Amino acid sequence: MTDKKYIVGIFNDEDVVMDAVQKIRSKGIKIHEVFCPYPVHGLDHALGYERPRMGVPAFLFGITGTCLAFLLTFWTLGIDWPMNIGGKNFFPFPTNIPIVFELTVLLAAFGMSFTFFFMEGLGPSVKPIIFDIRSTDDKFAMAIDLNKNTVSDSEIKAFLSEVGAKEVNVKEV
Amino acid sequence: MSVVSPIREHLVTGGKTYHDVTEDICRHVESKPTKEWKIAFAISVLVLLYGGGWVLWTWWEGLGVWGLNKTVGWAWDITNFVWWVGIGHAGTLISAILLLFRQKWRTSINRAAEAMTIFAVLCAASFILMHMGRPWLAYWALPLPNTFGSLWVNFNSPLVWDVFAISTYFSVSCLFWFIGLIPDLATIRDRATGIRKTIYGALSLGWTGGAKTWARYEDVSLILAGLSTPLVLSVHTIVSFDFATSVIPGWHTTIFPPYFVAGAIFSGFAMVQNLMLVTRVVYKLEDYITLEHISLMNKIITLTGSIVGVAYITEFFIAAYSGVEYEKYAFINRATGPLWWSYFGMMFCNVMSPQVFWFKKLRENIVVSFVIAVVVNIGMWFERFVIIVTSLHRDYLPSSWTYFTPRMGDIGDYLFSFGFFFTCFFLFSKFLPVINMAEVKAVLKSSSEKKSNH
Amino acid sequence: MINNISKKLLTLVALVFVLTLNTFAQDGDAAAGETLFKNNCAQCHATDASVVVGPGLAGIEDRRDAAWLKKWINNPAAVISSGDKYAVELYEKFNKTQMTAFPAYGDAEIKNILAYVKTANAAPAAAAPGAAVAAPAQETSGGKFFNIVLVALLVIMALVLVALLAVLRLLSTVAKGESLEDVPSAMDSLKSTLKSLSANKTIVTAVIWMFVLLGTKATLDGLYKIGVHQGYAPTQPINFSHKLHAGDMEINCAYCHTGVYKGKQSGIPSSSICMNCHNTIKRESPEIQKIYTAIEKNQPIEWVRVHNLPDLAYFNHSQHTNVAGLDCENCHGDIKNMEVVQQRHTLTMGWCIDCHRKTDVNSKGNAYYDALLTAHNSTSKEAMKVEDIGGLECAKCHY
Amino acid sequence: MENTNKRYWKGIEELKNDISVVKNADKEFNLEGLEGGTYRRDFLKMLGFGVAAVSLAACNAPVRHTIPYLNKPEDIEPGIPNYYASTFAQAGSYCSILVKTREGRPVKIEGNKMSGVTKGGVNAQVHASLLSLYDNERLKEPTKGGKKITWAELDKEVSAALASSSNIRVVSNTILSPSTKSVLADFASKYPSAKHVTYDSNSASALIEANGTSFGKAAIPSYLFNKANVIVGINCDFLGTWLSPIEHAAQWAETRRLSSAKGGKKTMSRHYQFETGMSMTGANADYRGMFKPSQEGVFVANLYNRISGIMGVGSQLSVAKGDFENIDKCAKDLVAAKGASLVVSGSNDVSVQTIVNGINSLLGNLGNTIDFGTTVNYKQGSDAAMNQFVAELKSGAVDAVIFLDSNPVYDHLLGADIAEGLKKAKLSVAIADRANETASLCTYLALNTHYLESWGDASPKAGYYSLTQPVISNIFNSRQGESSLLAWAGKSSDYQAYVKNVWSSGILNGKTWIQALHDGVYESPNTTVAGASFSGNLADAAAKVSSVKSSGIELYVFENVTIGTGIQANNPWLQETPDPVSKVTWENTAAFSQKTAADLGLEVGDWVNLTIGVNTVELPILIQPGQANDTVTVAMGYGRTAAGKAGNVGVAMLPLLKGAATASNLWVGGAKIEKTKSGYTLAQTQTHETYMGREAVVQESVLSEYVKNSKAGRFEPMIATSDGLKKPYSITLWNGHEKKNHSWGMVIDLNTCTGCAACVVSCQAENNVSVVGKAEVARAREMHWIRIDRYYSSDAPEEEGYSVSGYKAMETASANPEVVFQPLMCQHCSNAPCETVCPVLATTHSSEGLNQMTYNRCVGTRYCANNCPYKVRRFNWFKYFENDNFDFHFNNELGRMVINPDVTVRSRGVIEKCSMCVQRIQAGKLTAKKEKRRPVDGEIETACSQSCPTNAITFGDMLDPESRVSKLLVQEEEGRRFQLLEEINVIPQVNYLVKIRNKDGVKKAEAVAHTDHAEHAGH
Repeated sequence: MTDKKYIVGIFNDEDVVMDAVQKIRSKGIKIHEVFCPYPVHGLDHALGYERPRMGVPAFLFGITGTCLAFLLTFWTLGIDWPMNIGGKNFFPFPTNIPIVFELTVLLAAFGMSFTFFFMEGLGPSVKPIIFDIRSTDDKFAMAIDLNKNTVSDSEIKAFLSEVGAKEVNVKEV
Repeated sequence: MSVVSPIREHLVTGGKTYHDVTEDICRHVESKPTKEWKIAFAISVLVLLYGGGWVLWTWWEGLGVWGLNKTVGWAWDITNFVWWVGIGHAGTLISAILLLFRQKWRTSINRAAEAMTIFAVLCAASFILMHMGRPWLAYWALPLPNTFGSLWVNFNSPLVWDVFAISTYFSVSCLFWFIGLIPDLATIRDRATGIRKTIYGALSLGWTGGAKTWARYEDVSLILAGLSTPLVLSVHTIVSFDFATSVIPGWHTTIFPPYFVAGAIFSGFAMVQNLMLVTRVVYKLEDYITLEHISLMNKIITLTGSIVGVAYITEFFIAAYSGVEYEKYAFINRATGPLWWSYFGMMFCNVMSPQVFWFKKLRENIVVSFVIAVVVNIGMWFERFVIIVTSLHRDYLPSSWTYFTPRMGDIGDYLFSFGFFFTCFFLFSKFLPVINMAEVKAVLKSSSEKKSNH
Repeated sequence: MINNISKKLLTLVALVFVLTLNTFAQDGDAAAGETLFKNNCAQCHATDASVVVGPGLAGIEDRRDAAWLKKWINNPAAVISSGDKYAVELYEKFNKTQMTAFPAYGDAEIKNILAYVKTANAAPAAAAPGAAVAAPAQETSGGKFFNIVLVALLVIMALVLVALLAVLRLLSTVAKGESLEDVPSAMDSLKSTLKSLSANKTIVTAVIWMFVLLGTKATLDGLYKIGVHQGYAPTQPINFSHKLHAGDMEINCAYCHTGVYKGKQSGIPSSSICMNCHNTIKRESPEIQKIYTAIEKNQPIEWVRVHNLPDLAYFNHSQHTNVAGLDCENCHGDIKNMEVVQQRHTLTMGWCIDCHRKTDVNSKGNAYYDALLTAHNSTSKEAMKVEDIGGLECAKCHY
Repeated sequence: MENTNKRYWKGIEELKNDISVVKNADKEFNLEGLEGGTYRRDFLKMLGFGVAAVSLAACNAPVRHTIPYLNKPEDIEPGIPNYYASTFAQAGSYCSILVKTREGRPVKIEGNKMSGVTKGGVNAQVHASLLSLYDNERLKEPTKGGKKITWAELDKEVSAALASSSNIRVVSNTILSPSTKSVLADFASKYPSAKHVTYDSNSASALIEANGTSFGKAAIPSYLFNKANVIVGINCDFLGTWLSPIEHAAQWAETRRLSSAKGGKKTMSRHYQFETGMSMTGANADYRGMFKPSQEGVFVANLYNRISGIMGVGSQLSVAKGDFENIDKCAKDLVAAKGASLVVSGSNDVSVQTIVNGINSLLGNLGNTIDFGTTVNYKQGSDAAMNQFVAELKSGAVDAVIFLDSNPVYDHLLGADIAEGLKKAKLSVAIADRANETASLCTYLALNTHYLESWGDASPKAGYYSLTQPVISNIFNSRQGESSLLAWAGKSSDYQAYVKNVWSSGILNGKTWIQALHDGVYESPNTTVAGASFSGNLADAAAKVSSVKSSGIELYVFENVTIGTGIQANNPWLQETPDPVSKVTWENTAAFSQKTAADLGLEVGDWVNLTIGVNTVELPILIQPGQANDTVTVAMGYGRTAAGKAGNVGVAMLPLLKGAATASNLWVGGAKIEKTKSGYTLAQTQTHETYMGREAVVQESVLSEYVKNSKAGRFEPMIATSDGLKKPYSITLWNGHEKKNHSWGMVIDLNTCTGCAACVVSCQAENNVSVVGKAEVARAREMHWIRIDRYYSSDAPEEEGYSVSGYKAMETASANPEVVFQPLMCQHCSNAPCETVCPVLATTHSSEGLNQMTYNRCVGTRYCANNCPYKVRRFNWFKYFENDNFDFHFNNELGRMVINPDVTVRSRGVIEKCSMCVQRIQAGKLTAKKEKRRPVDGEIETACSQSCPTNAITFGDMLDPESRVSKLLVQEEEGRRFQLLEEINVIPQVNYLVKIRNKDGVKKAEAVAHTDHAEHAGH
């Protein structure tokens, strides 16, 4: 829609990218994102991203699951319709542990995953902006948003080649 | 960052580049199916249809087409169920536990193993349905509000725990598998055109592989692995509760949870071994699934096989030590009663046969590995049969003691699950990448021969 | 609130009623008489002076003495043939229809009936206000009304929202300094508002979610109705009106449904029961002719069952009518006002269970429950409900 | 208040009314539901609201019609049962019964407690006779040469033919009915050449004859088992089939009942049984011996000699001294119990019976335990008369023959001769309910009614009378035999009036007919016990028994408890009821002892050719512990060819005996055995024979121990805990649930249970239990809710204990084992393992102690059945009704009339089990509530407890201190009371009482169990 202009540097190797990121950032150039075919450890740190804390939603959803499961078992057999089943108490606590455990895991796993999808804007109908199609194969693509940088585009291009980019392209979206 | 022990063989051989990996693996998804695939698929579908006929007949006529009787209320049905659930353990276990332990060699096999898990769990679930007298009412096992005054379910029943455990395990496994697939699906999407691009595009959820996404993705994977690990252990624990919480001598045993889990890992790895060896040959993935992988798998098989062996012996000891007459008889009857052959089959296949892997030569022999893996799976089937049938057929009151003889219905329904499993597996291997490309690429640099090439 | 007040009023009225009853029922048990009367006499006699089939019974004691009445009730044919003047006149007056004999009735029964006739003639004056007060409380169609109000409110709120948005937009354009001339017409502004609304992702999502939720609810409601035949009112082979018989004529249900206090089934009356009255009344009616045809052809009438319970549920009428003392209306609805019988309740298991949870056990004066009641009262302050004595257990109905 | 108690006939007016109702009976078949009655046979329609229902929901529910009576009879209220007193009298078997009817159809037979003979007991055959009423294979019309004929024509033709006959015979089994005899007399007065020939398939002719020669009284006396301290049965199944088993069982049980209360009865009779095969009576004996049938006479003579030897009275008979197990002990005990002992023999050999008479006379039993004051009529057949008839028939001397409800072609030894001779008779008429083996050879078949459709009476014993009244109008175009005979005799065929007349004139001594009809019985017994003096020729008898020669394997044919002589063979209930001893259903077997089988090279699952002379039959074998060596025992009553689909099973044995000198005594020597095939699975309901030394299962002791310690034989497990040994019931995780209202429970006395299976059939009838057929029983899928476990003792050597070889040894029963019968139904555990595991709450516990099974909630996982330690839960593997694969009574409209409308017919795929007759409990409670009172003990009875001839099963409310069950529990609390598998702490509502045998010492096997179990720990 709005004509945004990105400079995309293509790298071949994860170590080179890592170096380049550090150098570019030290220059004060803001990197939009680096796209990799596989997870490169430390890259997020190099890019200055916060530590991903997916454990938080997992815990929250998990706790919800625990409570739900406990309420479900307690309410149905303990309150709504208590029955004498094999001479046990109306609400025999130990026998409900498996249910509580399973529902905890279920909600934690799904809650966290869907939170992840939501945070990353992933979904079946999402049309992604692909800066370089090879970034899912064997290349590392570093995208720099020109609008967000004061440095001129030619300068960035040159600097990119300098830090090891095999190709430097311009992508308008 | 990652430390690889120097003596370890390379995880990927053949000097692959990142692009080679993509090519090797996507090729099978993108090209027309091979003749071998077609033949194998056709056979699976035939078996599925034949077995499906028996399943329909079972539903139409009633469970009398099986060989069960008043005393032996479960036999092949639950044996198959537990067997499939056990097999279904390997996938998530490989992915989750090995991920937690940072065992990088898992990368080549976890995708296929997870897929297998899902199909095996589906097969197991089909037996939950099939073994019911009135399967069309299976949804009554779920706590849904209803017009019966809202009559709930019995949360005391291990079968309800099963329902929760299996469905949770299935959904979480699917999720785990799917999340692992997303980057690879994006790879395929970026190579594809037309309708395939749309489909793989939708499936990949618009994945781009940004560093931030990767970071969160890794975190999600790790936590999922963390959640799946107790889950995977809980599933077979709960399945074992079906027996352990009962009063039947031979079932009523506290040793069951660990024993079942070990058995599940055992049979699961054996099944993964089987499928991996087949895939390796058919898809020519020798560079990804190396002898090192096979050897490692065999070691685990030997270990878990020995664990179940110890469990078998422990059971006898406990039975003798307990002084409970019924318990003692149940175990003597297992080994010497009318169903002694199943006990012998179990002992031979599960405890004896994996011991050949103490020899390196045999451990790294593909044919031997394959044969032993098959034998182990047969043995694990017998183990469940022994536990279920020999315990039931002679329990407390001798007046009710009977014998169990399978009928065609039992066999047909078992065949159905095989047909279903292999049909699903072949479809998977055709339409989805059988090896996790992103993960393999991630370990390529640090552990392949090419690491010093740039 | 209303309910409470009406309840209190009702108790008051009932008290007055009982008191008056007691004053009148000196020489006979009117309550016992009422049962006897409703089950056996009411089909032909009214308690007042009006004629049903036979003469009204108001003031009967003044007309005839007890000895004569006993003779007559026990064997009317004998009295007529004995040439008793009053009897013969009566016989002639009522088209030579002879009253059914009740040979088993002794003095006690007859006294009871007479006591009842007396009280019944005295009672209406006292009972009337009670009924008038009680009526409105029962007739609350509140549920429906609230729904309408709710929908109306929602519509109004939506309109207000749209108007507000339009105003906002107008204001914002003004704020931007554009001349008022450029302001689009109201219609256009509405259009653009709608457009912007449809473009707003949150609103679209909300709308979709709303539809999904409503759809789910509709589906679930639909699923709940499977096998439920509430409102089922089939056409019967004979156009029988319960309103006329049970309502207007006040015939006791048990007169026709003979089993209702005795056994599992209430029973559909055999043609012979119809003939007790229709021997003389409305013989010419085409509907009643159907009964005659059935008898002539020796072919029973095939009624359509309205209230169907599945075979797997065991329901016993006498447990509910006789032991629990429930009125027929509890389950069958306001049968006295139904021309065609309709299934008023869902008759689902949930409905049964609900009632068993709420209903107090009719333990008064029933020695069966004595020990249970004592045990219950020692641990609970609540009244003993059916569920407290195992009324929710499976094998109470399913075996 | 409406009286909802049991109703009996009140008057003749009501009776008439009733007949008009039941006239509609055949109409009922077409109607969906009379009076909207929920006939619960259509349960499958209501499979529940499943996925299928979702798709069906779119359509409208089917319209259900409700059809009222056109003219409702006064005393029939739909949904409320009526009870009528009647009598079962079939070929000399007798039982006074009450028939429960619903909406005009009989649905259950119960015992009539007013009868002084059967005292409310009913046996399996009587229970099952209800189903015979609804036998779809009964003929629908009278026939001539197999073609339909009207009654008018038949009467005309038969009367004409009779008039022109000069030698008429009426052949029947024993007739107990005075009225029928009167009819026969009337018939004979019209046709003076007519003679009545009576025979019995299992004849007691020799007994009558011997009594004639021994005592001058050619009749059968009453045997007073209850007065005997020592009972000796010699090939005499007096608890199962002999003369009057219901009566004998009750008397026998009286002597076996014990009380652990202080000062309670601690004596019991000692029962010896000497026999060839293992009979039900033998299985209940304290001491048992075996002999080959050829040695029967020698055995009796030896017993005589020993008794006379000990007593020093009488002369020794000249017979070779034989050595029989337990014979000396028996003689000693008999002598010690002089005057209070009883020796009975089922032999049909005059010499044997004469010697038995001699023994009883020697012991002074006549007038004490043998009562000639009240003679019995159960067997009146005369072998001589029958043989003469057959000879005459064969020679063509008989012009006309009428078979009155008898089938000699099948069930008489000379059946083949009769079949041949029938061709020579000018007129042959069968009064039968189907074209059976005899009737199909007769020209005319005058279709007989079932006894539940008939009038009649019976006099089982002198001074005891009872009435039979119809409880349903004739379902088919049939006419009862007596009416036919009367019609042919030119009299009014109104048999009801006839019976009334006979009773009014000759029987009812002042009592009203109505009262008799209401009670069902009229009794004016002779209360003085009369003896007789013995004057038999013992020397001659001894000579005769010594001369019996035999060789090789001897075949012995016996009458079993379920099928009997085969009259009711086409009765699926009876066919599926397991034989009390062998537990075989649906066929007869060749029983061999283990040793003989081994000698012949036979194994379980084999079939053999059994050859006598030129006749050969092929039979599956049964290895029967307690069988005499070198003998083979086979049941009669099977191998019918014209009984119907269910009845034509097994092999007919009587033809094999034909021609043998000993045939009348049902045995023959020189049998050749040849194995034909193997690998066959017998349709047995129990395949494991021993109880593997499991003390928690079978608890028994001997009287001498019991007298010392009333807890003798009790196995009291203790659980080792950190606080020391504890009783299992004292250890629990849970608080438990209090029973406030009722606590339904049972006490089952193993001492008086004879294993007769009356409860099994009663339960089947009450609870609509499906019949599954031979193939399914062989697959161990029978559906019975109550079973009677039968265990044999084993000779496992003590020193092997619980080792592998010890267990193997325990699996083999002794050659002459002790037997235990243990009725087992759902134990209604308070801590029920089945309830915990059901995922859908289909089985839960009631506040009255019942384990409730809700069929319509069940999804059929069978987990409960697996987890039931007693294995009492039954799964519906198939749909057992309206299914051509299970072509029994549930597969036809008529057969389904037997369904109890208060009990659901279970669909396929659900579990079912004993409900403790919850429908009866609910009905009983409702009656009490309506009458504003608590239920009275005895008012509510389960089907099994109600039918038990020996009252071994007591049912009641354990919270009611006045109930019999509570009193029994109090009495036996510190005595014989035990619960099965106490150590698993399921706390059943069903209690058992330890079996006490009147034996001198403890058996070895038990001793093993005791020592090894001293330190028993639970899990």
